[in-house]
Amino acid sequence: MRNRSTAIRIVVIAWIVAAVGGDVALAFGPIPPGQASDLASSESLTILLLAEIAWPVFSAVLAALFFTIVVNRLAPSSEEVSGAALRGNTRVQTIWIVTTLVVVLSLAVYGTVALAVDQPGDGISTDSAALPMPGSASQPLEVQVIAQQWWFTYRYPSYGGVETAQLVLPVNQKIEFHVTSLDVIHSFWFYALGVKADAVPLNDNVVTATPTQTGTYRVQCSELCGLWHGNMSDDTARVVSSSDFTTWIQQQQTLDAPIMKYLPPYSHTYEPSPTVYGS
Amino acid sequence: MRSRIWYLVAGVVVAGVAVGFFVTQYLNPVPPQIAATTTSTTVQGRPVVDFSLTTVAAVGTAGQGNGQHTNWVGYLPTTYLKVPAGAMVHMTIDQQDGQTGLRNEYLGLVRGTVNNQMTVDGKVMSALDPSLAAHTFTIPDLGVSVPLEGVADNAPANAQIVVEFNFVVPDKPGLYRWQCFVPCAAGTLYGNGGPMQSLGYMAGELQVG
Amino acid sequence: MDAVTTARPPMSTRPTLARRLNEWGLLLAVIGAVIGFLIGYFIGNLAIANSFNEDNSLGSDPGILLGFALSALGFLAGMGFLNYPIGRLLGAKRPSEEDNAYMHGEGGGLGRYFRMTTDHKVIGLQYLVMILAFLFIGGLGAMFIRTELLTPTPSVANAQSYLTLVGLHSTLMIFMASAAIIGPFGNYFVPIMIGTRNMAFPRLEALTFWLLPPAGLILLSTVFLGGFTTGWTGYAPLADQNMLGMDSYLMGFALIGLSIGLSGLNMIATILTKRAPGMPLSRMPIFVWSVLVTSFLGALASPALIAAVLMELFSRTYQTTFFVPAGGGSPYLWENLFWFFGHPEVYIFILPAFGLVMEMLPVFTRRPLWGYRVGVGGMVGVGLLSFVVWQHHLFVSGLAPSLRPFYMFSTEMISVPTGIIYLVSLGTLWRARTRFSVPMLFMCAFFFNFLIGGFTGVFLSDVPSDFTLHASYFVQAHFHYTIMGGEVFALMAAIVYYLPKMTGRTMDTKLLRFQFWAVFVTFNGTFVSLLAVGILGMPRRVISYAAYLQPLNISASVFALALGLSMALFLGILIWEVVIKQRVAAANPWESLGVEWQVPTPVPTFNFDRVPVSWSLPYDYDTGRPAADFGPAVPALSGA
Amino acid sequence: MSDVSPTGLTAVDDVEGGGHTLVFSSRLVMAANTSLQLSLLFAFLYLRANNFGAMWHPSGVGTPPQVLALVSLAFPLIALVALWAVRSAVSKSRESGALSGLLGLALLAAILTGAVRILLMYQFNWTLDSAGTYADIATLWYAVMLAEFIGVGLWLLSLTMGHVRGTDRLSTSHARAILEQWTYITGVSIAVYLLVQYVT
Repeated sequence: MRNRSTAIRIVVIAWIVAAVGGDVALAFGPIPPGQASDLASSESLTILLLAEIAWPVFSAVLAALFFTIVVNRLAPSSEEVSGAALRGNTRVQTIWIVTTLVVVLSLAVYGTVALAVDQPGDGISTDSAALPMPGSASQPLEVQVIAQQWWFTYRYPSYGGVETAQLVLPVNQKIEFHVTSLDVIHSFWFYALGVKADAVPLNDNVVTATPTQTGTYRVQCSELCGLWHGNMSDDTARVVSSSDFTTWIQQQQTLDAPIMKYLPPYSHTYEPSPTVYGS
Repeated sequence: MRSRIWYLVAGVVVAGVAVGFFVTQYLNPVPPQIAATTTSTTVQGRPVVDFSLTTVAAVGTAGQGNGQHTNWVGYLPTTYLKVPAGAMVHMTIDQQDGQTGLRNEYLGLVRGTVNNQMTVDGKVMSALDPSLAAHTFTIPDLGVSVPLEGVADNAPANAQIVVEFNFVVPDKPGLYRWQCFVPCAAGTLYGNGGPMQSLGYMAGELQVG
Repeated sequence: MDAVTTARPPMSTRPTLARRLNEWGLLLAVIGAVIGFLIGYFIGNLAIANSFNEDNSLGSDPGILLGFALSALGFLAGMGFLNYPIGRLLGAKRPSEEDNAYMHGEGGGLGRYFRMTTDHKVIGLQYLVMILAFLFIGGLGAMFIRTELLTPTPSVANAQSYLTLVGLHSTLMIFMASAAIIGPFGNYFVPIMIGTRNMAFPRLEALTFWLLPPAGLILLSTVFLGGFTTGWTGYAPLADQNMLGMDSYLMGFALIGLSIGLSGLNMIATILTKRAPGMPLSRMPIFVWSVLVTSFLGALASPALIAAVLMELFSRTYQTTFFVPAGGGSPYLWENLFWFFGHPEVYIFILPAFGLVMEMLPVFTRRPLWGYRVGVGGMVGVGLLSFVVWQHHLFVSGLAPSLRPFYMFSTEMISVPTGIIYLVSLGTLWRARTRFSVPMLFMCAFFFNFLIGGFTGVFLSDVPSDFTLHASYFVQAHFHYTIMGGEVFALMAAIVYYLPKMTGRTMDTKLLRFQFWAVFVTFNGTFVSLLAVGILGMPRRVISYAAYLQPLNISASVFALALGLSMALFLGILIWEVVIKQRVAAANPWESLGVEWQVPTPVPTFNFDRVPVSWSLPYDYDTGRPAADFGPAVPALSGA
Repeated sequence: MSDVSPTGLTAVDDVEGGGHTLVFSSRLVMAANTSLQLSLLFAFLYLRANNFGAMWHPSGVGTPPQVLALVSLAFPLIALVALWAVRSAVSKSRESGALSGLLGLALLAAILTGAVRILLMYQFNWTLDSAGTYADIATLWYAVMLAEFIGVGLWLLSLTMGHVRGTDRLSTSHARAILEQWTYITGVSIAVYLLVQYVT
């Protein structure tokens, strides 16, 4: 039996080392999707916490498997050729189930709380389609994402509903994305900001996030939407200082001057037209 | 015996590769690619190359891309274009198709061309009434988008509208998809099925370099 | 023994016409399929002019769909499935004992495997071969996808053919995975394990198998119709927008849904009403339990799929607008109905694997199954929970945000009953002198892979982290860890384990151990890379991706191609050892106490001389007592 | 080993679920069918609740003709009574003359059910491509119910033929199973009628 108990010790120690080491490494390693927005950092915090909880449990199960599978090769003692015939043990079973239940419940509670606190959105907005004022610290800046096969275009209702094919956002300004589609289901994924929202026709999918780092990022479609789904991406989405944003939006307004009179009034959803079955 | 197993494995692998090759050949019908006709002129040190395409309501019996979809609308002669890197492309499109109208009116704006302008039958324009559009020539990754005015319904037969525009392609070689943004695939949901999602009709690739 | 003579009536020398036709069932079936398609295609194209997606070069949706439907019907008619029902309708005599024995494959020889028979053992082997063949084709698809993704821009395929490949690979694999274990091993061994001579509805059982080839072939035919771009989820309205290739997906899925539902009903009826004397539910082998739970999932979930597919078929033929917002429909309707089927579906994949592993584990640990009852409870719990989690596929869809906490909770709850499976396995392994035969190796890999699959699932079930991970390659790697690392590894273990009983031959060789390590390493190499790719922001089903992801994609692709080779090696060994070299196996090579190992090999046509009387669970490795009383004719138990 | 197992049960030649299996399986089919019906109900209510683009029930789209709908429910009820009589007759094992008559009656009612329902669907006059989702889902649901009536009707036909030609005497379990099935789909079709007629 001595070999057996030493084996147990070895495995347990190995597990402790692995669990602690792994968790420490996680705590210092970069956790996607990064810190480019409040939403992104809350998501990476969630991912980190889940990983911190999951890793020790995961390695514990692995250690147990390793132990049970291998130890009898380490210490084959004649009286345990087949061990005692155990057919179950209520106490062990209860402990196991209760433990897993507790872990799971705590995860669910945490997730719910995080959801309630961050209010990351992804919901059908209820407010009217009235044009909001330019965004301020108090009021979020509304940006509409219009998905169509196969390009994202963006409207800035606070600036006369000007429409662009490139996404530029002011830093440290709460952005309220209103995602909708003109045809099939798309999904707007701004990875760095931790924003992902399905674009569904005649549906207004709202996500709020505050970019905290200027830079150039990639936005892409993450729901299969047809032939060019794989190319429905843009590496030139930018988060810039508010002054740069102002100059940029003015440029866009001058560029869009010829088309403005044709654009429909800003609305949270657009009836896909022409006719449903094509002309 | 061991070695014979390896023969078996090799046989399976070879068979798989062969089947695969056949399938990819079937699945991957590359429409013919046409290269731009080079000219002697240069603008700002960039070589100017010419393209001239035609958009027709029915491709006709010729068929292109996958299969013989004779009743589909498409760009002729093909949608696989090749231009030298860093060139200035002078595109001429004979637009013979009717007016369908844009779904996203914003794309009625001419973008990414020289001076953000196009020439329609000799008239310089920087935007088109979205309801008059028949097709667009759009390369999203280059930010190039040009709406093509459609022939009026009451126009005489074989009437056509000639649209010309110039745009500069990057100096770095690459493959860029281009497509039409007018829901012009009649008879399909949202007018975006069939030719809009089949290479060689309303979707194509621009190879730079 | 008079029992024997009553069970096996003497065959007549003069075969009837029906039998002669039945001998040629396969040929007639192909002919019937072709004729059926032509008729349906003709009528359909006449019938409705105003279908959308019309394409004068290939025909219209009604033409293609009706053609597919009638070709499936013609196929089954050719196999001889209509003979009995039509006979009943005309009030003809019930088939004689002799005819039944013939249909059961009595004295059939090899021919039985190429015609319709009602012998669950023949059907099991037919399932095995058919599924391996289709899995091989699906695997080729995966190889192409990975080859394409070696470069961030289109290389071997173009955007169009790539999506067709993705759709074919995913849908074909889903089709086959839903029957990969319950088809071959459920049909072959459940009747033996519960001690009956036959299923409750043998013809229905045959039907569930023979629906598979038409479904698979109809799906593959999409290549000639321009393919479909929706992947296996078939989201509308993109599905409405697709051209004729979509019809293959719909008709194939309809047939598969039918097959899943019918086999579920048949299995439930068999297990609950035809158990041997002395076998209460509390004494059923745990694999039978898993099949029972799975069958309930299949029988109750597949109707939701049928409803959704019916709506889509109406949409494509009569221009109804169930899923088109501008026409009054809602894309969410398809998403809800599809995932209400789709989530139980993934447990239809994995539950039989759980059962099979727990069934095989005691054999290699030489101890009783630890915590049989709680294990059963775990599987039942998974089954029940799987019906109330489907909207975790729609966390970012904008649908009913207020419901997300509930679905997050229910989804995470599933890890409790799943954890029980691990508890049972650990308890069985505890202090055991495990025998590391090849099946045991695959089972160890199963535990490892599914553990990763389960823990990655936690990240997806939690809404905030799902915002980042949803619809990324993380999801793709997650379900490959569960379905491939779980079900397929269990399938390989089961093939090695049960071939000696099913064929009397074995593929257990040294090379197989090498193959195991190859497949284990390459599998994890592939999908660990893909987990990373997903976390770093690569969406699923794209042909072009950000350049900075290329290194990880290359590693995934290289591992994947090696994985493909090692999978092919498994098939190679199987074919070589079993078909060509015909290496003879011992009667009970694993010294199992299970009922299925106590009957002679090859298993007699009607399984037993006399139905055994069960007296305990088949896990008494401490006493070495067989699980049932076979009467005087019981063979000596080897190794007990 | 002994012929008698420690369980005290004697060995049998085969486990014959027989009639029990039949009735049980027929109930399983009902369970699966319920799942299908609930899916359709969900679709019906979901589409009605959303009413995108006011296209749930655009003006000019009528409801099914009231009288015909009621008639289409009368025949299944007649068949139901007949089948109930059949079952009691079988269980009391009356002489088979009366039984044939009852079976014939049930079969006739079943055939008329199918005919009337086909006529009913023809009477909708809904051109589906523009009639809104109310017409769509109602038509689909009516088609499903029609298919189920036809299916059970064929089963009834086979039983009748077997009985009339004396090749297969009607067993109590058969009578019971088909009675239950017919009751079930009749009940469902009544519910569908109420939904389509009044939840517009």
